[in-house]
Amino acid sequence: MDAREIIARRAALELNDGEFVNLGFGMPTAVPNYLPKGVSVVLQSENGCLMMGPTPYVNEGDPDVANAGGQPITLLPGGSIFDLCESFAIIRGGHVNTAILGGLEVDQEGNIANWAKNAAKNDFSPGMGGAMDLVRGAQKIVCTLQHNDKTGESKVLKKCKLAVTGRGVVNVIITEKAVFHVVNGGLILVEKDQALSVEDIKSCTEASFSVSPDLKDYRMSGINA
Amino acid sequence: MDAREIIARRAALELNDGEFVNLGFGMPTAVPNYLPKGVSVVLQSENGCLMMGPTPYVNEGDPDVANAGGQPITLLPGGSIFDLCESFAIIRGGHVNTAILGGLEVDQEGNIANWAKNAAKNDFSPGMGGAMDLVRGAQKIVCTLQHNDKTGESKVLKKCKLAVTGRGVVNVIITEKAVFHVVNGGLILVEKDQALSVEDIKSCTEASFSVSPDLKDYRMSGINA
Amino acid sequence: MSKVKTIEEVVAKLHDGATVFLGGFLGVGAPLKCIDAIAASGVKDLTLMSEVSGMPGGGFDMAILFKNRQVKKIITSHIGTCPELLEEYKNGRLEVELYPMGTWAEKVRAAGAGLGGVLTPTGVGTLVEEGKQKLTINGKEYLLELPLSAEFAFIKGYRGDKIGNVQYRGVSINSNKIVAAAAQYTVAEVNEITDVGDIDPNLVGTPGIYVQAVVQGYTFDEHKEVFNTRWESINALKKKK
Amino acid sequence: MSKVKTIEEVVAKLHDGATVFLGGFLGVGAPLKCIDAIAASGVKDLTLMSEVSGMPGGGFDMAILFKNRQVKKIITSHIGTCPELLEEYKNGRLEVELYPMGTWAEKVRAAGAGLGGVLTPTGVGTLVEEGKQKLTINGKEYLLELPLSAEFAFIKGYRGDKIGNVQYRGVSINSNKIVAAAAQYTVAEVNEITDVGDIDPNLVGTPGIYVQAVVQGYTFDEHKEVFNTRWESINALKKKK
Repeated sequence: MDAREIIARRAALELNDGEFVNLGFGMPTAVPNYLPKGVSVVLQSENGCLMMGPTPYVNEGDPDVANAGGQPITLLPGGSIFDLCESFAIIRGGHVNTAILGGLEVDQEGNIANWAKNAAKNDFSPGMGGAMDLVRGAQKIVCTLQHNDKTGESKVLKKCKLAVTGRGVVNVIITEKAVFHVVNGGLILVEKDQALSVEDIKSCTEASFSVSPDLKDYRMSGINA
Repeated sequence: MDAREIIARRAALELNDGEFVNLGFGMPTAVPNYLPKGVSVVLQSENGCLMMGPTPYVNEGDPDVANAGGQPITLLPGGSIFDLCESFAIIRGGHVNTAILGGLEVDQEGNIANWAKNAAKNDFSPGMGGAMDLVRGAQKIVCTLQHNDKTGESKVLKKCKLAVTGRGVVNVIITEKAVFHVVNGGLILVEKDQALSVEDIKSCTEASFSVSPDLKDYRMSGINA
Repeated sequence: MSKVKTIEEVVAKLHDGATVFLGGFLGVGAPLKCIDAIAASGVKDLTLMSEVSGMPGGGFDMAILFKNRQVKKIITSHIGTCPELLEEYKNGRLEVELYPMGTWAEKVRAAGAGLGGVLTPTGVGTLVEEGKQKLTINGKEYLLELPLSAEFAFIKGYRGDKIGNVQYRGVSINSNKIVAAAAQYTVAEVNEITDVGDIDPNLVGTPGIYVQAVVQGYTFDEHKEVFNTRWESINALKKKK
Repeated sequence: MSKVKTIEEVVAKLHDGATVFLGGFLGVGAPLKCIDAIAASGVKDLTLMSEVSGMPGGGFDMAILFKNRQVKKIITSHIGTCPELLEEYKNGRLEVELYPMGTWAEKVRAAGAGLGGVLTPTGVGTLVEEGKQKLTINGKEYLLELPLSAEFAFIKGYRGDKIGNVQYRGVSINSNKIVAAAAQYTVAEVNEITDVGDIDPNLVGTPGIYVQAVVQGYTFDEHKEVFNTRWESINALKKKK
């Protein structure tokens, strides 16, 4: 199983039945494929709807029903549509239960960086889109990212190097190796890959963290949870 | 013809064809009865609609169509409905062309008082309702009031004595005796009752005013205009 | 996980001293059955927040709550229409906090939308300024108005589904859509409870994300009769010739 | 006094250097015919204001305006989806001003609603803070964000009547409803122009008070075809088995 699937299966366990959920681009979009039995959630698309459904078939796209990527979607029964002010009122106002976002970096203070490749002005960043609103607004922020970059450097840092999306906003960090909770501005290791020791996690993680007295093996929806 | 009808007939001349108009309680509500031929305006009700029509008949009231006084109305073709945030966005945002309001007092600086019987704290004022938003928002504010109170005191003052609704907001003052424009914080007499001299107007008016070089006889829609 | 509840269940959640939004505008779009149940519950020392007060003439809408002396304070833009309220106020038993109508709406919207406040030109140079921070932006003065939220909101919709989506009808949308978003526990009283999927997504005025309970109010036929009877009783309808 | 005009008439009002809102979100709900006419007009040095930029893949929606080098500046939340825009940006010919998506929407709403600004927690502690006033309300920090308005807005509606009432359909309401209120001259491109009275007052998304011109866009059938063709070309639709 690749890292992306591992992470999506773990992230699915963060969702409770009936929750309103916003999923960022990339890895988080796979999460609904792995919802545990009995858990159904309502997906918000920040361009203006709740109750997003699957992609329509060729020639059956509705020209006025699309997701935040400009791609055609369907709406499930019980769906609702609203303008962008309302959509971000829902987000900023704390009405979304959980947002699962991809991170470029995350750090031990709960800062997340996921919009600019670096902090320099001539970086040609694509822009923050709705990410800054989401990290300030959703009740629970789950940051998903691979534990290390291609050169093996930790993406779970003492302090983000990239321009941050929000400070002290992350509640849960999920990598393919470990799960951390962010509590009072510090990390607690709550789950780890069964094949790795706490020392192994320490050696591939730049951030400091404490270890939960209740440390568990890494759980994955549909596999061992 | 009583003072109220005189004022309503004159106020009707302030409206241009196609304008969006908000009418305050009291005298202003009679203005639509006297619109000049060829002039049709769209009435806003600040509780949330445009294109207010006449009162429905007994048993024909729609329980969800009412005006800002809680009274049943109808909507004319082309009507629209919106919530109160939107209704006051329309008002505050400067989208209403003209508001015609009743005044308790008005003064030579364009201040208007029409919400509190006096400025004291224990006055049991009914509250300002939407009047403060209207006077700050509509493009043209027309203040209608009788020139003098029952004891003969001028209601067109040097300085309002009652708690004001807004400062420097009035553009046109219409009484049954005279019409003033407020320009650069001073009054200009532009029309007067034909039977009265400028001196007569001066003697019944506390406010200072200059006289327009183009001073006209008082005009009334359907009578002499 | 249906949000459909009985009016008794939701009113039982209230407590003495609770802060409560009431939707509607002078009775139009008011959650009439919930108001009656709040009156019957005897809960007291309420802080009511309502865009305006009761329908002119009294004896309707929120009037009963003042008559029963259940209200300690009202936060609104206008109190002149409800005789029962005025009676309480003049006897010194009711605290009144006033905001201009548009400001009231923006304060509530700000609370629901997670804003820290809005700058409005309304009220500059008036008594409304008192105690408020004033900011000058591009040479123009504005008042900083802060968010207004409550523990409970009782709103009135036309149709509501089991997951809390609410469709409004006519001007009854008034303050209902706004207050629905600004309370911790929002109760939608509706003329008709529908199955999920029965409301066109384009017609949802308040999405279920804002709503914790849906209760059956007057049916639409009863609703029409209640208002036509009321309006006839205060001579608000034209007589047929 | 019908507001129905030709696209040529309204586009002729633009001038070099104009500030222009474009409604829509990545092409969905975009005023496609007006955009093509703006491209054909050759007007230049435009400041575009759009919630996001063109539909991923390029060659659609606002992309042509960047390809033609008609845009001097864009004020938006995201530019990563439109290759023609990125080309201009990387070559130093385009100025980009970024705001978080929800902040962008609130700034435009504030302009339309006559507010002097709003306080938002979004962006606190980030690069977005730069140059902005920070206020602390009840111990929490907020950024003061100022109104954003333009001379022109081009929006896309489903139906529009002769006095400018606009009905939206689906998520195409997105930024259209917001920008419609914040421009001096708002043009509504619609699939169908109707007589006054044909749109149910409950379904009016943007009342005519905000709209100066109504123009005929693609018919609804054409509109469906344009999007299904586009989406098929970028493999965004599921293949039938």
